[in-house]
Amino acid sequence: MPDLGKYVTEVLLAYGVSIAILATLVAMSWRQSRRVRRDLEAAEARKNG
Amino acid sequence: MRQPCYRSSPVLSVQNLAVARGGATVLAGLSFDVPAGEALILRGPNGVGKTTLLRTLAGLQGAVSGHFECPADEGAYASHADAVKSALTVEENLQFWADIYGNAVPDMVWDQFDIRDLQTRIAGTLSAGQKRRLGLARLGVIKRKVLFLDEPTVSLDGFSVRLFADYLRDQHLAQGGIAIIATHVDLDLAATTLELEPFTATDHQTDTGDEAFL
Amino acid sequence: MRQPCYRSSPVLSVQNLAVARGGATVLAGLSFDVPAGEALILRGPNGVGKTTLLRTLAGLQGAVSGHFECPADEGAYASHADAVKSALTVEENLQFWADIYGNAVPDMVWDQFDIRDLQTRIAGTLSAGQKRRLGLARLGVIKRKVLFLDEPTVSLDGFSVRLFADYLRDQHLAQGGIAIIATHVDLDLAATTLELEPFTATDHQTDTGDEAFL
Amino acid sequence: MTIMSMWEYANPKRFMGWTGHVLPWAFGGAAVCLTVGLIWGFFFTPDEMRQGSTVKIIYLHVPAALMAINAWIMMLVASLIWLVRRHHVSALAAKAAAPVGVTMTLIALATGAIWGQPMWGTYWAWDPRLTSFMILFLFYLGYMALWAAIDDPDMAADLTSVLCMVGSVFALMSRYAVNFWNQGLHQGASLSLDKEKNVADVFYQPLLFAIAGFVLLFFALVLLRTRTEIRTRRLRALIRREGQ
Amino acid sequence: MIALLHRDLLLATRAGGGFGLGLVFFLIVVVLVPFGVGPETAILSRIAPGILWVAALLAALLSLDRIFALDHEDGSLSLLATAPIPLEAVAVIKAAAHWLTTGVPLAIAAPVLGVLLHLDPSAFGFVVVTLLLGTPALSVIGTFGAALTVGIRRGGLLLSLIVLPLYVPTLIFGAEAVRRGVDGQDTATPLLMLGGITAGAVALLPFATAAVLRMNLR
Amino acid sequence: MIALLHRDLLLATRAGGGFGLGLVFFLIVVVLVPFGVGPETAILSRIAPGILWVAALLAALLSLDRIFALDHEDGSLSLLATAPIPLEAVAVIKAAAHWLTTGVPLAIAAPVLGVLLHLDPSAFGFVVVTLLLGTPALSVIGTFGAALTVGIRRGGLLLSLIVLPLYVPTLIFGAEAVRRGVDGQDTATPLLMLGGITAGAVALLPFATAAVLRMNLR
Ligand code: HEM
Ligand SMILES: Nc1ncnc2c1ncn2[C@@H]1O[C@H](COP(=O)(O)OP(=O)(O)OP(=O)(O)O)[C@@H](O)[C@H]1O
Ligand SMILES: Nc1ncnc2c1ncn2[C@@H]1O[C@H](COP(=O)(O)OP(=O)(O)OP(=O)(O)O)[C@@H](O)[C@H]1O
Ligand SMILES: [Mg+2]
Ligand SMILES: [Mg+2]
Repeated sequence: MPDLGKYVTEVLLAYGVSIAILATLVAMSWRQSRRVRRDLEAAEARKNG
Repeated sequence: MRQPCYRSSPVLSVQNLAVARGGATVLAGLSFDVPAGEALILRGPNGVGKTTLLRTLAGLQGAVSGHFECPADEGAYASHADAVKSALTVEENLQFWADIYGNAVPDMVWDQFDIRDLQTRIAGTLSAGQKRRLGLARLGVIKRKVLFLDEPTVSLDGFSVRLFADYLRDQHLAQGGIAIIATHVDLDLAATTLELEPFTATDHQTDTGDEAFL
Repeated sequence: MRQPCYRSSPVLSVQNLAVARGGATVLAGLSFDVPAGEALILRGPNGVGKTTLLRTLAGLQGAVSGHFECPADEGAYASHADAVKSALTVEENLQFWADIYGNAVPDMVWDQFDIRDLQTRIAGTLSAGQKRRLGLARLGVIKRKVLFLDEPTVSLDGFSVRLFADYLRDQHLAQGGIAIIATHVDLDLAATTLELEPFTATDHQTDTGDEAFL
Repeated sequence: MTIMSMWEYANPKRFMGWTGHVLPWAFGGAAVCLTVGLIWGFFFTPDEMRQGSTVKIIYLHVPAALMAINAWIMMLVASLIWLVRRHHVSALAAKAAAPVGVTMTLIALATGAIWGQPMWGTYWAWDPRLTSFMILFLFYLGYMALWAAIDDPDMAADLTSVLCMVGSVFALMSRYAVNFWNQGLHQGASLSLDKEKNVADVFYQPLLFAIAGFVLLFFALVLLRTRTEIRTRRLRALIRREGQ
Repeated sequence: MIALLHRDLLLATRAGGGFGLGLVFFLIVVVLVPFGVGPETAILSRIAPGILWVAALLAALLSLDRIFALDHEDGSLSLLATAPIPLEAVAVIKAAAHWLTTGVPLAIAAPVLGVLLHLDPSAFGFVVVTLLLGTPALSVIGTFGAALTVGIRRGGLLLSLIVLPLYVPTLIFGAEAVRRGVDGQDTATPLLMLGGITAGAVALLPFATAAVLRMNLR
Repeated sequence: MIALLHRDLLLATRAGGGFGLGLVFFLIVVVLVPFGVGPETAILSRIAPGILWVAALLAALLSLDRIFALDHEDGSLSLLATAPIPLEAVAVIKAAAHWLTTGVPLAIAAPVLGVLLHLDPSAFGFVVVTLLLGTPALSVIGTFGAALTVGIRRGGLLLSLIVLPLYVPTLIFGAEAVRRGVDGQDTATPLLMLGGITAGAVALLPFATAAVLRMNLR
């Protein structure tokens, strides 16, 4: 851990907030992708089978 | 001058009723009885006052004079508008009315009103006639004994009209219900017809709120 | 894929047309000609695609495939909605459409559509059928040769229906006009009837915007 | 040999094909670059003399700000392609990029605000650059709300495309207006070619990695989300067929 | 009754239902004010509590016409009036749905937007508390106004005109409480008044609303 | 074409047509701000130009959804689209009608309301001039937004969200010109910019509006 001096909160907060927002976006995109993919596969199976 | 609806056996009885629209009396001197299990068809040219009469009987507006009795808490009104929420699905629309009236959605409505295929469709994407069928299906859900129907078959195709007539005859009336129906088409119901034109209000009956100023 | 309307003698000619609603093709393989002075009645159950077809022909939406020819600048569409402004009087409503089309309001419309008595009434106070008559009277004002009518007689009483049929037969068609009419009731016109149900789009015709994804 | 036009790749099926292969690499590259850039920046760069350790925020703030603008530009190009050539994939790519762009805007705003407290003594100032970002944020919100409000996907694509184009013009005008309205506190562009004014190399190199990471992450997310949109459309079409 | 609340919340959160848009309007007003007034921190922070309250009030106002108008247009309202639930309950539920979809989000968002206006940090708590205390009154009063204008097509602006004067006391006490809080003065009186207005409005206005609805449906 | 303008003005001035309500909304916002901000003359007069412009903008905004929505609902819009006048002309006429019923009254009323906010007397002229110069842009931009959202039921708030960012340059230059005028600074640049925005918007946006209308009617 580097010495962040008197700005510990600010720097950590900035990193924390940004990474949290990015992670949320990635997670949401991924979950949505998986859900749609599953639904689509089910629909294809119904169509073909 | 809201007329009270007394609790009694489902019989609708109207005595010397006069109804007004936009400050002018349109119909006067109406008297009729509709016993349980019977329907009454209201006929008359456009603008004679059918909608006005139905709204009065349904308790949505007051009568000018005369009075009527109908079973308390048993009336249901179906107007030109369908009361269908475009953003909800067909099923959610019916479920809402079922909840409001404390019923469940009976399974038979899906076939009775030919909307089983549409069950999960967003109501906003229905065609005119399909939306109308959904609007009518509400009647099958809320199970009221006295129906006031204002041109219920507008936009319906022949098959759907027959389907609806069947519902009225075999389900609603057969179970002792009452229906007052304003319509211009032939519904193929064994029902009395009331021609409204003779009851058009004459000049000296034509004033309501304004009578103080005359 | 808006289809052009070529200028020619008033004849409507449709070749192998397919039309879509909400991203799904509802009717396909339609071909018909309507010569000047004739009417075509569209029939079919609710949801078959009558409204969709009329909107396509009136140029309000694009066709999926096929094409049609109709006299340029001669089409007029009358939908479920009446395009009546509640805040204007009956006369002002008609005058507006006359101005837009650069005509005068012909005196005969007042009788032809039985609205002479209503001339100075605020349109918002009309009954359902009276409003409909006003909506139809617009057709007599704008004098277009090709009419696309979507259930024009909804809410009209028997007398008004006959009056409107008379207008179509004796005025519009007699002067070489064309009318395509979607309706569930019998209009008593000498007209060809086109049953739309056989043209319902089958599976492999069913995609429009989505075809890229199949 | 036939020369394949670039539009061939925009065919949904083809698009699903090649993106399927590219996607893992894009995500992998993004992860590598972000890890290198952020760890290098966070752990192995010195403090700046005036800003102290807050300078480390630059590795998040600047890439996010860059991508926020670039995402909008990408949406503009994709909208134009849709309007001119009607390639469904480009419309869906524009739709897919908006949430990513708005997230980037949000990160730039959040890190900037957090940075502003120690540097300027306030979380927010109506500085031109900050203000234009706020306006950009509003444009993103309006754009996404319009997509969400329209049912017919092709019509939604048409309308949002026009909004994107008109909005871009007004965003530029707002930028100019805001400059006129208030001259600000914010740093000038430090990535300019003028070496003198640039940030020192120690900060510069990890920053480049972080920027590359954000670019790749943006690319990967847009691909992923576009794939989801394409699948949604196909699912819609299939369900409609079943209904018949 | 729960069904009605459930449906209204469902409709609000469906596409095009308008949930969150009140919030966005709030954001936009707060952003526009500096463009108009100029960017000076001192002035902005001085007027921040007032602007936040006025903006919240306008945001609440603009979503009022959805309360009854949609139900009126598609005929649901006539049917609800003849359904076996009292119109008073309908009025309460409608106001509750409006508060949940507008008032609560506004109160939560206010501190964030306060940052944009350089709101004094000590005021954040007061803004949230006064908004939470005051917005129920805004919803109930607004529901009454919506019921008054329900028969009028596109009555939105008329509705604003009728409702805004009714909002004045709530606004005065709400903004005053925040300003006193910032200045370290006594806030008990304005907070009490604010609570009193809300309590009174919630207890009494639904009866007026129901009465007005009955008249309008006649 | 004159017929359309005539009808729209007629509809606006008929009962329930909404003429004058924009004005009243303007009045109300201006009255509310002192309740929120507090009664100190110095602050009020300092923020008066900005508040007047923001209020005018909100008042213009709120009447936007009437521009096309009513015609869409009753089917007139489809008929206008198939009538023998170009949709571009419809767009221009609609914007003109909106300006005549909203922008002009606002510009005329602004000085009167300025008194309530202790607006500097030297600023009155500037307020009127900038509003007259800027409100046509607000109407034209708003018409575009209204065309975008015409198919969306109760799209009013969405419309605000879309239109407000587009209003930013107009607002900035308008309010800035007034403020500079009061301070005795050079007002030529902001006035020129304001005129430029209006001219550009009036010349180009109707085409976008017509295109969007066509898409929406499809
Ligand atoms: C909410 C507040 C802020 C926003 C929206 C914001 C936005 C931006 C934007 C748009 C850029 C442009 C990137 C580019 O053009 O290259 C940027 C760069 C930058 N910002 Fe901020 N900023 C904010 C606050 C701050 C603060 C408080 C600081 C530090 C005191 C800061 C320092 C920088 C630096 C050093 C750059 C890099 C300049 C460059 O390389 O171009 N920013 N910011
Ligand atoms: N927005 C939409 N999304 C999906 N499907 C739709 C949409 N609008 C209409 N449909 C469907 O398209 C079909 C054709 O509708 P259309 O309105 O043309 O029928 P119609 O023949 O006019 O029926 P009606 O006699 O009931 O008026 C119907 O099955 C309808 O359910
Ligand atoms: N607001 C009003 N002001 C004045 N007169 C009105 C108003 N509303 C309706 N009317 C008139 O009252 C009469 C009765 O209208 P009502 O709607 O009851 O007729 P209806 O029998 O239902 O006709 P339709 O068959 O056309 O639906 C009509 O002549 C109508 O013109
Ligand atoms: Mg009627
Ligand atoms: Mg139809």
